[in-house]
Amino acid sequence: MDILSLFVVVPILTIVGILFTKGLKGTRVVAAVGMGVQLLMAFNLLFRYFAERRAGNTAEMVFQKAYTWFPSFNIQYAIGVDGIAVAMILLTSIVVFAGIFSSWKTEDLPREFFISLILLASGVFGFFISIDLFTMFLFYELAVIPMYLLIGLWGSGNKEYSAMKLTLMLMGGSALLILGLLGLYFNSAPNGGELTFNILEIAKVSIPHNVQMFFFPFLFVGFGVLGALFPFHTWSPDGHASAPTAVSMLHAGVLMKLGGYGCFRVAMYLLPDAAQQMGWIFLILTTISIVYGAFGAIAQKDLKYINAYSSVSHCGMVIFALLMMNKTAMDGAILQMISHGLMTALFFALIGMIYGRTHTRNIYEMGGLMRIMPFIAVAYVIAGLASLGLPGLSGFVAEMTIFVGSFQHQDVFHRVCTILACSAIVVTAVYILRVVGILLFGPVRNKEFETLPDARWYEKISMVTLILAIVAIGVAPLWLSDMIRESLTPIVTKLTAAAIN
Amino acid sequence: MDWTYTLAIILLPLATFLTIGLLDKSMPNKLAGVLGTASIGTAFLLSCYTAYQYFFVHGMVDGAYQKIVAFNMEWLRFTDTLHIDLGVILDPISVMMLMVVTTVSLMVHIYSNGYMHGERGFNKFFSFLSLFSFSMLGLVVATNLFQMYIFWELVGVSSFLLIGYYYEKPSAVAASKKAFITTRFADLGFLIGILLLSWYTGTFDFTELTQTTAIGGLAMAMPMGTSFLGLSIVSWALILIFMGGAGKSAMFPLHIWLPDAMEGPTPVSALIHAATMVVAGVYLVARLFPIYAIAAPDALTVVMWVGAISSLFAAIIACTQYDIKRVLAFSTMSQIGYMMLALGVSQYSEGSNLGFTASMFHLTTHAMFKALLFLGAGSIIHAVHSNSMLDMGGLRKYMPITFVTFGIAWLAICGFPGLSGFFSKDEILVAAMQHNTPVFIIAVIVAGLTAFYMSRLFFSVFFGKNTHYHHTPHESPKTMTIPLMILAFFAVFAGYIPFNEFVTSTGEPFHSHFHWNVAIPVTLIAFIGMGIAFVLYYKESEIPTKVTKALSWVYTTIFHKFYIDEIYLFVTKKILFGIVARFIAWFDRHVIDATMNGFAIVTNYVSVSIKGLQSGQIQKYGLIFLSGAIFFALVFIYLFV
Amino acid sequence: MIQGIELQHILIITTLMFFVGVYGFLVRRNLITILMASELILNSVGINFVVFNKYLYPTAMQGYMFTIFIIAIAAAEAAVAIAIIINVYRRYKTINVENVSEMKY
Amino acid sequence: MNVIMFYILAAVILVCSVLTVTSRKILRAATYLMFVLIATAGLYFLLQVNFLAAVQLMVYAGGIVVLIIFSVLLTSHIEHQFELAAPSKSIPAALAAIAGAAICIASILQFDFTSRLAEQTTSPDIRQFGHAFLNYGDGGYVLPFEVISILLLAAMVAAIMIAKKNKQ
Repeated sequence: MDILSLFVVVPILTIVGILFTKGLKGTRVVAAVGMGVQLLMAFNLLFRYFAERRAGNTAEMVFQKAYTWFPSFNIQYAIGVDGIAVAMILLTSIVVFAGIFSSWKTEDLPREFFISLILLASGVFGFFISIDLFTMFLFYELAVIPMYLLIGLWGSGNKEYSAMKLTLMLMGGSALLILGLLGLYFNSAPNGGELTFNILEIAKVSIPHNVQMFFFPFLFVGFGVLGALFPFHTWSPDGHASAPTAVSMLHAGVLMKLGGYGCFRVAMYLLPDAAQQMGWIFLILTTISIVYGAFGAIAQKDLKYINAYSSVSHCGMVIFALLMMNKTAMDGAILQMISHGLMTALFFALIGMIYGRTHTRNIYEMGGLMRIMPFIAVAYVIAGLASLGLPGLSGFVAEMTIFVGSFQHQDVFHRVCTILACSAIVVTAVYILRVVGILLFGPVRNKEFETLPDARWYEKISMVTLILAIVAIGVAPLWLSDMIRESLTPIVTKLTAAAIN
Repeated sequence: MDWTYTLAIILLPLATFLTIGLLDKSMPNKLAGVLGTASIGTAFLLSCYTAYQYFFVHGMVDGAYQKIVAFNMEWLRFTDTLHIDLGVILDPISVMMLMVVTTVSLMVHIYSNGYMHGERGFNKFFSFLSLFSFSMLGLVVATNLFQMYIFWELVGVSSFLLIGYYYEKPSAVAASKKAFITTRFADLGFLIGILLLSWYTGTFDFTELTQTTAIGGLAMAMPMGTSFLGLSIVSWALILIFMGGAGKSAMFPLHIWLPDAMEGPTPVSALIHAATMVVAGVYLVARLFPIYAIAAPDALTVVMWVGAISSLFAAIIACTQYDIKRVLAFSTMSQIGYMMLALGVSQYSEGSNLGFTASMFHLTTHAMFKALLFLGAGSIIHAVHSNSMLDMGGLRKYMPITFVTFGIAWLAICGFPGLSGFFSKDEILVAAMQHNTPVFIIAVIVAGLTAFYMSRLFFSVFFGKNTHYHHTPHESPKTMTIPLMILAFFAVFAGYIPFNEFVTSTGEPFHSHFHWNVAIPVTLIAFIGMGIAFVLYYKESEIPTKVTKALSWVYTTIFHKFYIDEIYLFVTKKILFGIVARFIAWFDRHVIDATMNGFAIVTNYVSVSIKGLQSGQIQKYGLIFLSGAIFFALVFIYLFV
Repeated sequence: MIQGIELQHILIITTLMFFVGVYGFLVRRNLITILMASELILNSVGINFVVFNKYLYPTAMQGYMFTIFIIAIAAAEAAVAIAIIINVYRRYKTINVENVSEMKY
Repeated sequence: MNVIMFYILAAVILVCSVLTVTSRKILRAATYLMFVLIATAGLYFLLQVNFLAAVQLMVYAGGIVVLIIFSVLLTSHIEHQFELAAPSKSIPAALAAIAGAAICIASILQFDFTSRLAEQTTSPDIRQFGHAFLNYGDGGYVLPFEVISILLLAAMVAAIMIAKKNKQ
């Protein structure tokens, strides 16, 4: 078995293992072990990747494998990773691992819950290892569909509505996406020859200009919906608010990244001319996203809504930076994906813990949690500081790379957008500090909360895993940044060539 | 010569922060205090050693003190030329700042052992203090703009954490929030400034940026082209960078956070909001001084006027405040304005760079006497359990050591001849006089006002009415009085350090002599200010009340700090967060989300309305089928045949 | 061939019979009467087959055979239909089509 | 004679058809249906297709109608009178039926059959039917025959299965 397919196989084996367990206790142990193995494998992959690169392998993707599974349309199970995919796999395995521990106490239908959760995770892993568009899409759908069940069954509040809304909007995105993918497929051999879904093969040909212009919006918006691109972001607040903790973590932490990843790996890489020409439209939308999400977060009362809007702002930053189409900005975009994935997962984990204790998410009903549950409160402050871009935590690295990169764009329009986007860091500080001030500091508002317990050991595992990752990236970003930067070369080269045309 | 040991100065507090912070409750309070103090003490000794090595052993090369990069490490790469390094730079101003920061920090650490005794978050306090020391030292030794920005943010956050130390007090939480957000807003300017400057010059590195050529120009090509509102790009970049500095240094109009920041424990106010962090803005301008002076004189003019206005503005407000710490806070703002002003009137060229040296000189002496004032105030508050000057009076009898040390600091800040403040203030005034008359006049007025409000504070606290106290105030413990005495020593003698020998903008020493023609009149003005205060406040009298009554609306306006806070609050709370944010939240739910829901509703509606056709009744199907068949039969038979 | 009767006449008769059946099919509410109406339709078609065969291609057999098959299928259909009707009746106590609408939507 | 016979049969077919679909008593409707089917058999006799006529009489008139009457007796009250069809239902249906009939008849009248009429006529006897049924060569129907047989069998089984009372 090759090293990459294991990332799909291990979750499936875990699911099979879970099928043989009974009750919550066995189930969660199997899930934790499975995802622990997954995490170790991700680190192993990272080292193997470095070793491979150090050995002088300069291929765009390493560990490539391809098996045709549907010959008549030349659909392959083609896998391979570059530095970006490795980074995303690492992110995913960390978030999933933490997610398992934050749902340690899922009382109803634990088996089904963990199965759906891990199924979702395997979809995400599969997405990141695929280099065949169709297989990629398949895994993408595999990741989206369990979400409906997870929110609809284990959610809270207006869960049916939210689950339906989320699924329908994402499916709408998928519909655009499949159109775009087929468009790519049927134009993958403009000079004759066999049609292909393989990204690397398609990247070699130059797709006719009018075709690019036609299909780019489909692909970009299709992935953008998942990446919470304004104005297709409204599934995010409702969906997050209703989703159970681990699902929010996984969804905001990883699934939303699929959107950004797809945007550059598929839409921009394969259709560079169109990306150069139509980029400005989306740049305006993302600039709006950034500022709008940040302001939207200020006026919210519900913790999850605050975080959902903040995700809109941060994910807007990802696509914003991608559209700057230079290496530094795109490097920043991917760092931002990882950084946001970690910190938003931490946020949702913490919100879940707080909600599990106080049974409210309204910040005005709580207060002074710092004294009652110091561990959780400190973790919340750390997450908040990461979110507002404090140096030494991952957010700073990502945001600064984005800003410096975006500023490399000489054009006045891009610069103005950059400055507007920069201003979001102030607004971010406002809403983070507002929550921290109301929720954690101040006197204890509700006397019943005085006796609430602090974090349990499994919650601590979940928090510490994420905090360690955030700090690790924040303190020593160079290896990650360089790994991503180097892998961006083919994409940026294509985009630059398109700009000259 | 190997300078890598300087790294330890910065890393020691970091290690302390991590140790105390992670162990937190499992560490005895005493140990935490000792550990924190010991580590900063070691850093202090190392700084002394570094200063000695730098100034006396290494000495001058080519007649000037050179910049030494003691350590540099690539931390994050943006492009081929732009990368963030973390390193240690040694030059006169950074060595000077190392000394200032470690000295004050050490004093504050010792003092806090007594002041914070028995607080619940004692360990937390010490870990935050170490975090702050680490960040501030990192800022001081930054080799490049971005490293400075990094530590700039870190000092901001440590300031936030320390102001909000009493996190259960809503006013402290609000103050910490305000401080952070205001400085964050200023940092936005700083960041954009960095982006602009680095884009045109292609580097963040201070050494490269401020490298000068033999003929007195900059080695680096600066974007001098006019860009916007008649100022060159580099001017704009530097004005934006200065905006960051103004935010941290509480310059008008970004000063609003500083008075509120006094909610923090008093040692914090002494360390962060008097001696070190707030002068970061001055230090930043000093760091980039060659660019300001050579490439962007417009920006330097901005610095000068902002400094002058701030110093006057704050001095006026300070005259009306009753909270002892707030008076000191406004005084800090006023004195930092002085330093900015001094930088603003300086030039890079030889002979006219007195302002730069004066500014750095004043920075040092001010750090000493202002830290002393704050620590003294802390001692008083510790004894009286109140911040308000109205609750104090006649304290000289109860707290002799505090009285004496506070008195020394008072005389120093008023510019009493022979004490440190006298010398540094004099240099600033001379520099201002040589350069710009209106600014000089403002500076003189501020000197008089300073003498007045400080004397007002001093007299009404230690003399004045004999207040009746619930608990008889008593002198503070040794841990608190010893730092006071040490700082008093510095406050007296720091003025005798020959700054012009060591710290100059070019690195080359110059000769300066004392200007009696400025010193004498200004000292007289200061005496007048002290005299008025003596008359009004030495004994309890009715005159102050009468004066305030006579100037009622002027007084109220000043007392409310010219309503600047209210204007800010209106713009941010009411307009931005109230109207704009709410509107966006509403818009999102009711327009955008409603549109998305609208699609769903329309789909639903369509499906409901065509559902009737699918009635499940075979006869209806039959009828429709038949009608369809007839229709097509008609069409095919009579239209196409 | 019936002497003296034109093909058209027979066809008109069967057409009328067919549409009377259709009318019954559309209007009747009782399942059994609907079944009867469909028998009318089938029958009219059967006649048509025979008549065409007889008048136009007398040597061929297809029309007759078709009619025989129609009759056979009609028989099968009637058997199954009546079985269903009886079942429906058991369940709903009525065989009125408008009342049996559980399969709707 | 034939002509008179034909018009009598045609009149019976039309009148009884109409009565079948309009009669308000179900047993009467079934009876009218039987008359239609018998008249159809008569028509086949007139056309000299005797075998077919016999089949029609046996299967249709004899079998199906009896089946229908049985089910009527099982499910309905004989005395029960149907209410008249609602005009909202009957008028569109009648219009559609009339329109359909009009189109068909118009087409029939327009079409030129005379030139296609066969010169001589023969009437198939039962022997020919037998050959045709069991012949697998050209013009043989053994396959449809078997299919129909199986269909009938299946229908019988299905009818029994469906009509059987569920064990409850």
